[in-house]
Amino acid sequence: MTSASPKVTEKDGLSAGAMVNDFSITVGTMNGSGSQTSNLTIIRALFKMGIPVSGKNVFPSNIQGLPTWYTIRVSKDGYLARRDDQEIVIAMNPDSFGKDLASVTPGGLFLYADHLRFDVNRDDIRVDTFPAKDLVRKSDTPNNLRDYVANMAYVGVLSELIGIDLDAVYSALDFHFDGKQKPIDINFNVIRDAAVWTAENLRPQEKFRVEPMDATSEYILTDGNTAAALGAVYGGVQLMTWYPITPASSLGEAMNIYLPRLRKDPETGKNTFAVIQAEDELAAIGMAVGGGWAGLRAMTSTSGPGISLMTEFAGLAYYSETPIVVWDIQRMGPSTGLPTRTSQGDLTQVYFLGHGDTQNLMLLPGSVNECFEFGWRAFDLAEQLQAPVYVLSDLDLGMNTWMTQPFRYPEDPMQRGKVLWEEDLEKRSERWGRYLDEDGDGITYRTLPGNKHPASAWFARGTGHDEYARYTEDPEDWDRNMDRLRRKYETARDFMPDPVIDAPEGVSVGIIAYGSTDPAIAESRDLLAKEGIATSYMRLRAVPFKQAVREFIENHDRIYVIEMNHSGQMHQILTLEYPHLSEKMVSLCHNNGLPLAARWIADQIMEQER
Amino acid sequence: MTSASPKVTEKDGLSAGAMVNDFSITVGTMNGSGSQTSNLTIIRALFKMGIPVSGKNVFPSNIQGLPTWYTIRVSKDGYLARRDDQEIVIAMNPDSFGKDLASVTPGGLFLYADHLRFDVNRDDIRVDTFPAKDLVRKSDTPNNLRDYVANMAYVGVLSELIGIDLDAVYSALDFHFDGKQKPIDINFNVIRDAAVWTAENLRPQEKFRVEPMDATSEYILTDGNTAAALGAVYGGVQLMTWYPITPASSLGEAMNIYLPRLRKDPETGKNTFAVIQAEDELAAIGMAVGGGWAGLRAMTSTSGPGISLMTEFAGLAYYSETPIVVWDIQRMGPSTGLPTRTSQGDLTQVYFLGHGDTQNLMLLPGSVNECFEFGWRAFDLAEQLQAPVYVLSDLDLGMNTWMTQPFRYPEDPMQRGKVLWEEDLEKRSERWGRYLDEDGDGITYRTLPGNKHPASAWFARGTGHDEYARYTEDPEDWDRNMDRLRRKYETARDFMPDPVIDAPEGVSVGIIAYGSTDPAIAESRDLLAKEGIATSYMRLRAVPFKQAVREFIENHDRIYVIEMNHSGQMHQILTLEYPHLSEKMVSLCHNNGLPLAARWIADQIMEQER
Amino acid sequence: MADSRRPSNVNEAGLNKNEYRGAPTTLCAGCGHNSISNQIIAACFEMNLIPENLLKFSGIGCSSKSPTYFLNRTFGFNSLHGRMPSVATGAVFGDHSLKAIAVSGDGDTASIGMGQFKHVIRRNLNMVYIVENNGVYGLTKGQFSATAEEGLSLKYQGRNPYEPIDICVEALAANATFVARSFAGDAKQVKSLIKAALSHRGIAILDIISPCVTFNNSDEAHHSFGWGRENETPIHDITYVPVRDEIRIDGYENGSTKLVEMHDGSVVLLEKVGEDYDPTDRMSAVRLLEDAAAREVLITGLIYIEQDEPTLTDIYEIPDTPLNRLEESRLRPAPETLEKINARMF
Amino acid sequence: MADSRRPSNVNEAGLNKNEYRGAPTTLCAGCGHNSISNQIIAACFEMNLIPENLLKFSGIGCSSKSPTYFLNRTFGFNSLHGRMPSVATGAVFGDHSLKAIAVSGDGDTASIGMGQFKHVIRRNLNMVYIVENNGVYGLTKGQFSATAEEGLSLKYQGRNPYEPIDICVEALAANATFVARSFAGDAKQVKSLIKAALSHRGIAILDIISPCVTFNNSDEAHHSFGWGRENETPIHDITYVPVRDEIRIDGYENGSTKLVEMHDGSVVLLEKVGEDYDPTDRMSAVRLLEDAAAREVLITGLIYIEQDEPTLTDIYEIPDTPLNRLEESRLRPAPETLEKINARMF
Ligand SMILES: Cc1ncc(C[n+]2csc(CCOP(=O)(O)OP(=O)(O)O)c2C)c(N)n1
Ligand SMILES: Cc1ncc(C[n+]2csc(CCOP(=O)(O)OP(=O)(O)O)c2C)c(N)n1
Ligand code: SF4
Ligand code: SF4
Ligand SMILES: [Mg+2]
Ligand SMILES: [Mg+2]
Repeated sequence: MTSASPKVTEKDGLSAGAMVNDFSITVGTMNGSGSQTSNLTIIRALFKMGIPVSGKNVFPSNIQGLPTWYTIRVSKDGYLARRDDQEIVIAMNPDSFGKDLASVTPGGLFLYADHLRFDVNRDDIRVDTFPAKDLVRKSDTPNNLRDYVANMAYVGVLSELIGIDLDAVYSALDFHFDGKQKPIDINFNVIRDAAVWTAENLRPQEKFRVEPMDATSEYILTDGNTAAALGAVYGGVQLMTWYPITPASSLGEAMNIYLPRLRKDPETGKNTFAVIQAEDELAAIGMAVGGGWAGLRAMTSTSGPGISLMTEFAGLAYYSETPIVVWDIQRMGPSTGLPTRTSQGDLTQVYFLGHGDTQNLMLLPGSVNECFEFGWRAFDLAEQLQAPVYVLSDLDLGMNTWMTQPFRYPEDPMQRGKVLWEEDLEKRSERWGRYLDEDGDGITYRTLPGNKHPASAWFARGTGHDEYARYTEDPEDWDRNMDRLRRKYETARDFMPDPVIDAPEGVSVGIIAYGSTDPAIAESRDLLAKEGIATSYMRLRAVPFKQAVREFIENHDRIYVIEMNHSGQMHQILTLEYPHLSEKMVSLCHNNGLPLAARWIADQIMEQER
Repeated sequence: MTSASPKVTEKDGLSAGAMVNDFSITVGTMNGSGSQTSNLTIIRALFKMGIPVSGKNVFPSNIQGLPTWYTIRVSKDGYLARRDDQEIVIAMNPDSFGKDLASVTPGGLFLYADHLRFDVNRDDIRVDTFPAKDLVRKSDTPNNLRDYVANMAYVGVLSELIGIDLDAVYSALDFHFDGKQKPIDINFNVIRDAAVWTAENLRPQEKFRVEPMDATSEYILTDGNTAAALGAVYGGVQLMTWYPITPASSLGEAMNIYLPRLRKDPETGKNTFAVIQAEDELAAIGMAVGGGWAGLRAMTSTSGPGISLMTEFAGLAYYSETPIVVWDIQRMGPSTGLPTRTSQGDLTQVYFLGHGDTQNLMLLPGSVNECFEFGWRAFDLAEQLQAPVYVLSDLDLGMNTWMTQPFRYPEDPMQRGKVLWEEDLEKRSERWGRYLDEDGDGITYRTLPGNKHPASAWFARGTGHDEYARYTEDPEDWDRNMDRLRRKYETARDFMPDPVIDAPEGVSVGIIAYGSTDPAIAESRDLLAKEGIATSYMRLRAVPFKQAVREFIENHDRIYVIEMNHSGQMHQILTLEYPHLSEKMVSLCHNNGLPLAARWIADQIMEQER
Repeated sequence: MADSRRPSNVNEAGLNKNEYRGAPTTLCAGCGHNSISNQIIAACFEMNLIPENLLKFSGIGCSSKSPTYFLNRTFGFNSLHGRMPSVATGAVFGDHSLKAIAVSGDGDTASIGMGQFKHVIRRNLNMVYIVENNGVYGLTKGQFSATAEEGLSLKYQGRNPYEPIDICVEALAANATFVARSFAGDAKQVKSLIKAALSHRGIAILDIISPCVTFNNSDEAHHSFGWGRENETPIHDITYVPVRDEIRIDGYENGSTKLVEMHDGSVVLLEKVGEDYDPTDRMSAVRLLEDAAAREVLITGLIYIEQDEPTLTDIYEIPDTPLNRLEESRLRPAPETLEKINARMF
Repeated sequence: MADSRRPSNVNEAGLNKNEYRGAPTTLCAGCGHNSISNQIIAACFEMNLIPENLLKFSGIGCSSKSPTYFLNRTFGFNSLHGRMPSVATGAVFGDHSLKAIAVSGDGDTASIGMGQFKHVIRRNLNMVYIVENNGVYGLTKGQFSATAEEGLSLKYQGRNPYEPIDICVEALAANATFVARSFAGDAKQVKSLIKAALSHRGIAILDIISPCVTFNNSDEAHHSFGWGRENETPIHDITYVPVRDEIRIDGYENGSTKLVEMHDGSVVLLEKVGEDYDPTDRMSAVRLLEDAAAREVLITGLIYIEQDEPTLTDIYEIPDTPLNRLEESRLRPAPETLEKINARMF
């Protein structure tokens, strides 16, 4: 089966001014109306056609009835970042019609369902309407499903107008409905009818076209929270304790889906894991601390408000040296803020989380694929360093659909750190002490509950303790223990993942960034290159830093630290680490809830480099 | 009545090697044994004699039966800081006898109760015993009180040996027991008998003597938590919500004592305040936030663990712009740490308290007297700036007994900030908006519940809001509001108290410190001066900083930032504010639970200045 | 006895119903919470309350959003998840002449909020505390809450293995002075109970089963409209009779009707439906709830009421003038007093 | 039937009593908590438990310090104030073959810890949860806790205006499967109840009145030794009969004695003292407590027991091998599985 209209098969798309595989489509709908299925179908179809594609869901913090937008970008060059321009806008929601109409880039295309009765006052764009409701009514869709299916109409219209292959659309539906024929047919029929109607009633257009490529075969399409959950599953997670919160909930829910499938005990068929929905975040991290102390690979996932509630336990985990993994899927704060908008605003808080003197370990995944990697690696680090490890993702990375490299199976075996069992204690001549720094690296040996050796037990506490975990208020004991913790933190640097550095010879301008902004940075560097500004780029993947970070800063004259928060939090942490280099570091912050756009970055840097 | 022994009246104390009004006395007892009364009696008697005196209580985190130490320093020069040397040590507790004996400075004096049967292996000190139990038994003390009164014996022995005026001792008891004759007599009799016994049985000594001075008449004797409570009382506190925690509990309890006495409504005789012991710290700050929002002068007091639990509400108060005052009486952390030891370890945490981008306002009282001042001033600042104000005191300042200047009545009337009542709204032509920046200073106008004007109501929230407090997810709205908060933070600089600066002409070495270390810094500067090292000194009283702070740093070549924490937290905050000046700033940290000693500071600085 | 000079759409407070409304709801169409909001609006309108004399509070959740959708002219605070009670407690001290209406959810109250729920009851804060109970976390898209029945299955969540927490049982255990249960599908009863609660001095706990039509509304689910309609079993018919209408009551005085006189003089009529029930007896309240749980029926009505306990602000003996209107002269003691204190500091 | 070859001071586990002790106590002389610690030691010794097969947990407080003073050879975690239940919950998954003993205080449990207390009960964690209840905050020097009786006056604190929270009532409301109350002054009963609790599968709540001799021990105070001795009213005499001693029981089989067979085969004998009492009936438990509160008597004994509820770890169907001993091959799925997943990611 090919697209309903013959025109499209002619390869005349590359006429002057035509934008092939290089534009953005935004759909304005009402949330809870099932439009998510339509949007995913479009993305998947494009992906299936081999065209690099990305999707950004900009949705409200409620469940049904408010305006929501989905922006799909096709980019033959493989750029995945959000763009401010949107060449094609589809309006399905009366409440946002005006906004949607205004948002079309001049020369663009505006499509809307004809039951929205508005007059259009722009002549710098092409405008078309289509009979969404009619098409559904004419189809054999059961009444109760019609409202949902209505959104399939624009999939058909769009496919016809820009040339999306209906085979690809079909397999997208096939995937979405897991091969269930009935829903596949219901939806596909509407799409096909809409495509036919479009071919017969709308003037074809050649300006915005998609054409098959072979640029996606090396990739998969998924989101960061699913990746994080799967990473944890392959990291041997044993205890996942969580409390629902946007945008972290889908991480816990992915565990509910994958753990039962993947982690039945090969020997007994029983569960080698437990997922507990706690009564709140204090209990969630409390359970994780209990599990980590008892030798389990324990984790919790949350977002800003939850991190705040976890503060006291964070201090206990740090000071009692209990391995746990905490995922913070960052959303816009302060306070409850914007629960459905992305941000990188929790860095300094997490870095200093806990009263008294604490310094925490942070991982900063920069892609969906890296969410998977850190999903398992975080456990190795937590157990090796006997400390809480915080993985700072964000809503964009965690909840949006990305094309990303396939998940790579963990290269090395699990690192369980310094644990002593019965036989280990048997072997020892000298007395073991829980906080005795035998190796001089600040990392001490621990025993786990269930160890039957009479000398294995110890009493964990958040109060002052000596090398044998005994309570002490002695000033020297306190000092010595704090110095060891500092030593351990220095040791940690070697364990943390390296930054990803691209520093061409002789380039004087450097960019430092981390996390979900990576695609925007990459694209902005190309924009800058076109303007004759060559840049180096270091993507940080962890705090504390390695020597390489310092060198990168030293080797450049000006470094732009780019992040999605209001205070320049990474810039602050870098300043604390390298005060003598601070003069070189310029903080560039953008934090309005929308993922960063390359254009903004390029403009900011150009402004200063010109 | 004069001291029982005539010898003491002869003024021959100033013989060679004699230390008059310039030494330290440490008493080692068992906690819960009533020794605190004895120690306070000694301090008060010395104070009564006009001799500058200070006391440091080093006590365990339990209620009864463990070793506890009390160090009294007399200093004719008025130095109030802790010293490491202790010329006189009195041992009452077998469990700490060895430690106590070892702690006497060579040439010093060691006294112990003769029921402690130990042999003494030091010949570089004078050693005497006294019959504590005997003296009590011989006195007419009721059996049930004997154990407590036993500690009065050393008061008598000490008084006789170093020349404490028994009249002064008597009035100390009179004060302590609030004029109640019976306890006064019971205790004084033992003291007098002990003095007489000493005069008759112990060799007098001339080396360590106290002699009347007139250096305390301008001072009072009290602790920082009492001062803070009284400051709040005179600041018009209306709602105090707290949860018990060492070392903050005595602040709440002082409120229970003073509010009923001072704050009955003149018109109705009813309470113009409410003190609520909450079920935990989350509830304590939650109630304060509710009260502050409703227009009350609301406060809470806690220590590290409580601050951690308050994190989420701190973010809400910051972002909803609700005035509250939070006292953090710092103790040693991380985690539960050392509940009865002092520290300055919560600075960076409080500065960044709350997820997302927050920057908090901090007051840093440097004396008991200043605890009183900030007790009321914090409310003015909170209401003027519509923000949470954190007052960071510590255990040393809050719980120890200090001589300090009398409390000064608030010079200016209460500053209630920008509040609109019915008549104010009546007057307005243009529409009022809760977050409308009419004055351009980032501070907006608020209305309070109970306002009957139909346009007065608004719905407070921790979610994104526009100028009219309506929920919004619009990127521009968010940005605009965050920019205003930043503007407000800049405005705040002018409101915060100035640093106290002593910068003599042409001095190149500067010291920056804050809080309870002030006496140690002052003394260390004299020590350094003797070594030919002139220093300037800036005592910070607040974050964010004023212009003057920057200038002080600019005007010196090397600045030592001295603090009682492990990470150099103020040094970190200064580095973030003035990265370009960071090279000048050296961090000096000491954090083992004991108040800072001048000697340590001087040595540290000399090491680097030589 | 309607006032003849008054336009028909205006109540005795001189306000029309719109002045009791809030912003348009952003909750799902058909959500139980919306019908409860409507009954709050109706109750306040019919009781002639002045919006400025009320206060609104909520935590976080779909339910906690609803105060945005009623009483626009009333001050309110949409606080933090599970922490509404503490914020309300502090705020009521600002002006204790105001009556507080709080809306929470089952997650907001029974999961993260259990501690504050218990302690605000213990303090007997003068507040109507409505739990819009749907057995799920609506706003986070349908996870189990602590009130979900054992065995309930939800998408992505699997099967709930735990026994549910019973809001009313918990309220009674904490000595609540007013405990009622209702069903969002029973508008009339909801409204009557809200009126009674508004007339109660002290904490009034209303556990209202309020179906989440999006995530937990299948007919077998104990918090669904279907199940509620099937299984609701009122323990009595409730009629709220405002202060001045006592005359009206006479008719009712008879064996089959219980009469509860409220502090403000209004009267709550409880007309017998099944066997006798006495809402002033704690033990029968407990028995009723135990039995209902065992038999899996949704009993509704005024379960327990105790009218003579002092409220929190009574206990603190504060002046009649709201604390937040006291001027400096009444808040800052005179200078002499401080001199005395200094003198006393040894 | 003591083993003849065994030295008399050694139990059937081959351990002497000292091997069940902890560090010397640092609590006040005479503190009720110390006597409870001693009974824990005695119970474990007499039950021949291996210390390494137990776990210790506590929050923060004088009571929560006490695990330092018993079972030195047992792993333990002195966690955070009010948060012990969550830490214990996570830890038990590490090795579910271990039996957990937790000690908390009334402040730790009924004030800051109310939420976690309720939810750990709801999950029926297999743990003995002892609340050392003294009506005050001991470690912070004598402030009111939420269990302090109304009207109690304490130095610097004034008079407590609130009704107390009843730990047992709260436990029942949350469907606890084992609820008992005792008095530190009644060593024999405390020990028997601890033994019964240790034999119970699931959460066992022991509310033990444990006087704070330093801050709340005046004879009129409801948590004092004096008041306890005056007012303790056992609902039955309790004898714990270990597994192999059934023969001994025969004598008891008669109308005046109730016999509760525990999961591990041991038997708890409840000898009638006053009127009949059936600890397996929830309503009589509630009635008992309501009545005791009204009459201000300290009823003690096994108030409620329900033995057939699955414990938390039962529900999760984990292998018999402790989770914390599973090696990588059982924790990390095979590479092929990941390829399948990648393939499924469209
Ligand atoms: C501290 C914190 N944790 C988690 C969340 C996420 N969250 C928002 S609403 C909600 C639960 C709401 O459930 P419920 O109280 O029953 O209200 P409903 O939506 O069902 O009416 C949660 C967990 C949050 N906002 N804050
Ligand atoms: C988060 C936190 N808040 C407050 C404290 C201070 N604190 C220590 S023990 C305690 C109360 C102890 O009371 P309870 O649980 O009854 O134990 P008890 O000492 O009476 O045995 C408090 C409030 C703390 N350690 N942590
Ligand atoms: S999700 Fe459920 S609770 Fe939330 S608004 Fe929709 S129906 Fe109501
Ligand atoms: S203070 Fe009270 S509770 Fe604490 S140890 Fe002493 S007697 Fe026990
Ligand atoms: Mg709910
Ligand atoms: Mg207690």
